[in-house]
Parts: sequence; C-alpha cells; structure tokens
Amino acid sequence: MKLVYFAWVRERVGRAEEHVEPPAGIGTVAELVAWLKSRGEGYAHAFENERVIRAAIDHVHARPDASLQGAREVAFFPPMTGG
Amino acid sequence: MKLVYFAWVRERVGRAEEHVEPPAGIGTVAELVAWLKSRGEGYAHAFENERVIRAAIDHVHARPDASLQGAREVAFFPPMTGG
Amino acid sequence: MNPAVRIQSEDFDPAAEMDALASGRTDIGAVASFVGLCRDEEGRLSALELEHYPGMAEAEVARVAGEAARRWPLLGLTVIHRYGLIRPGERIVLVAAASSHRQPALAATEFLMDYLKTRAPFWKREHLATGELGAWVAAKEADDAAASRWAAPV
Amino acid sequence: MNPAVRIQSEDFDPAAEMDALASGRTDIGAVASFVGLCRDEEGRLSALELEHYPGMAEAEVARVAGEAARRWPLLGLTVIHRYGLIRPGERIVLVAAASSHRQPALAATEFLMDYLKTRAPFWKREHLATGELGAWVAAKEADDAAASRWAAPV
Repeated sequence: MKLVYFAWVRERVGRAEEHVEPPAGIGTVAELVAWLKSRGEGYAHAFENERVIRAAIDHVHARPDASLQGAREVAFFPPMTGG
Repeated sequence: MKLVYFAWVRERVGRAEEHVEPPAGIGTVAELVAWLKSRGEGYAHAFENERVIRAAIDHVHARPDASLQGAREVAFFPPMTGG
Repeated sequence: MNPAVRIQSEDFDPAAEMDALASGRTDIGAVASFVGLCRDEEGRLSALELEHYPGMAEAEVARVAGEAARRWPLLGLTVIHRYGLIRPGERIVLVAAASSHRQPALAATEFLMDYLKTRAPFWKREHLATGELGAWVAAKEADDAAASRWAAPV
Repeated sequence: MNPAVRIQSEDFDPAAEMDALASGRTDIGAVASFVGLCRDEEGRLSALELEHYPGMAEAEVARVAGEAARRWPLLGLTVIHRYGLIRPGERIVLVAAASSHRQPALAATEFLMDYLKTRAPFWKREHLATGELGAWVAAKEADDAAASRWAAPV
C-alpha cells in the first residue's frame, strides 16, 4: 500500500511517500493511523491530533471508519486551505 | 410641476413629459394619479391598474402616500426590468 | 471606497474593469463579477431595447452601490448599465466587487444584481426577429422576492 | 455541459476564460465569476506557496464542478486553481459560470468557492517578507460552515 503525506503532515512524518505492509487486522483508516503512530516520533507528532487529520483513499476523501479494502494509495493531510 | 412617463406608461399617456398645475387638494402621489386619470382616455388606460404603477419624486422612488410638497419632477413608470 | 457607476449606451470591457479594481494592489484577495448579456430567446429576438430614466438611473444605481459599500467591507465596486438597442450576445450590465475575502465580494455582487433588477429605472422591450416591435418585458415576482431577502440584516 | 477544470502552476487570463464561455452564443444571459488573489497581509508576506495533491486535486475539483452542473442549469463552467509560489497581487483561483439567468450562475460560483476552500486538496504556506519561511495557513471554521450550508437541498 502506498502512503502519501502533504503539508505539515508530510513535514512531521519526514517523507512525502512510502510503501507499507500493515499487519493483519488493520482494516480501516483509523486503524492505519493507530498503527502508524506506533512507528516512531515523527508519526506520533504528525497524528497527535487525529481529529484534524484528513485522509483520502485513491484520491477520494475518506472518513476514519472507511475500509482499506482494495486501497492502492492512502493520503494523509491537514484540513485544506486552497481557494 | 413636471411629469415624466416611461415605457408603456409613456406610450399609453401619449407623451414623454408635460408640465401640469394640479388643482388645490392634490397633495400625494395617489391623489395626483386619481386626477390624471380624469384627464382623458390615455391617462385612464395608463393608470388603470394603479397597483403596478411605480412613481418617483425628483429621482427617488415614492410610495402612493408620498407628499408632493416641493416636488419639481414626478415620474410614473411600470415595474423596472433592468439588470 | 467610492463606487464607480456608469450608465451608458456604449459597450464596456469587463476585463479592463476587473483589472482596474485590483491592479497594483496587494490587499485585495477577491474579485467577484457578474455580466448580464442579451439572449435571443431561441431565435425569437433580434434585440432588446433598454429605455432608462436619465438622472434617476445614475442616482438610484449610485444609491444602491453606496448601500452595498456600507453593508460589506469592499475595497472596490464598479457598476455599469447600458441603455439603447442591444443585440443578442452583447453585454447589458456589469457588477464587479473587490474585497479582502471572498464572502463580501460575492454577496455584494448578488445584492447589486437583485437591486438593479427591481429598483434601477430601466425597462426592456423586445425587438422580434420578424422585424416587428415586440412587447415590454414583464417584471418577475421572483425578482422582487430575490431583492426582498436583503431587507433583513445580513 | 462539460465543466473545464485546470490545475496548473501558470497564471491564467480571466477575461479570456469568461469570453470563451459566452462568445458566439446567444443563449447565455449571465456570466458570474470569482477570482481569488494573493494578499500581502499588510506587507507581512512575500508570497504564498500552494502545495497540492496531484491527481486528487484534478479529480476532486472535477467532482465538485460536476455536482454544481447537476444542481444548476449551467451552460458553461470553468475552474482553474494554481499551485506553486504565488506573489501578492497574483491570481490563485478562478471560477466562472454561465447560465440563461443570473441566479444559477451566481449560486454555482459561490458553491464552487465554498467547496474549493474546504474539499480541494491544496495547502497554503506563508513566505514572509523577512525572507523566512512562515507557517502553514490554518483552515477556518467559517469556511466549513460556509460549505456545510450547501448540504441542504438548494
């Protein structure tokens, strides 16, 4: 599974993208976040306030309870500030 | 007092403007309309549906009960359709 | 901020008007605009003729523009309304509003258009494709309703 | 009606985009537009840097543009959003909508701007006039509120 990060989530994680193989039992966006937070200080910092982190699965906005089934690319980013 | 007419009010009255000296007792826009209606068929036709006729006194929208005191130019016209 | 109001028979250039509002400035974050155009109503019309009340048209549009400038923190406002014979595809009216943020510019533009429709002394008459003079365009109750919603504090 | 959506680093020409919507047509009575510009925040900023999510930005803006085209009877819709380094006074975003009557064009423009603010994957970072890299711009709750009002049927 490809993960991509944007804006200050990218800066805190310390990379723009990576490929991961989450362990069995990681079935939703929220479970993926919980697993990522256990992977190091940068991740813990990036996801410390989970409420503000937005996610997308294959370019479509996804809620924390969204299933990762079939997901190729999962993105994490702060609230959008375009426009 | 100068009267000016626009759009189909002008066409029905048969002129774009005129000067009138209303008799004593004509103190409001509504009273002026009632007097004008007595002046001939064109006026009666123009003002037959008083509810839809709009008026302005010296370039400012005026309601039927508006006073003519000090008025130099009174305008009558249909509902506006600009924009 | 002094609104720019022009009542004229000539065409206008929306791009030039919008550029004039924002050019050389770094405090403007939003320029909203509206251009009204003459339609041919599926080929039925050859033109619209716009009659106006000279003097009052300028005064009333300026009054409504001033009201918009009081209601919203605008950094620029331009209103142009044409009169005379206008062919399908030609421009009739422009409203362009500038502000720091998007909401005042968009709201002021909508407010101006609603008020121009119902308060500015202009009357449209149809010229038919057959060469005949058509009817005066009837005012729409929907336009009155649109304007009345601004009466409440915004 | 196919909305035109472009995500690009280059500047754009609002006049050309608006002309392209209406030129040669006689069924369009209204063109509404919104241009968002970079402010210098009273001299504090030298630029805004816009990061975006390539692929999703195009997809999400196209999705919202398509939603607008379903909600309102539009005859044309163009949305352009820039990314990269943008200086004060430069354009960031354009929405332009055409329709027969004014209300759909104005409403769709406002809808697009509200949704672009809260759903399009762009993030602004300040570059300070001092030469330092500034903070990421924080999202505003007011923007979420503005977008949420469209959730009700319109």
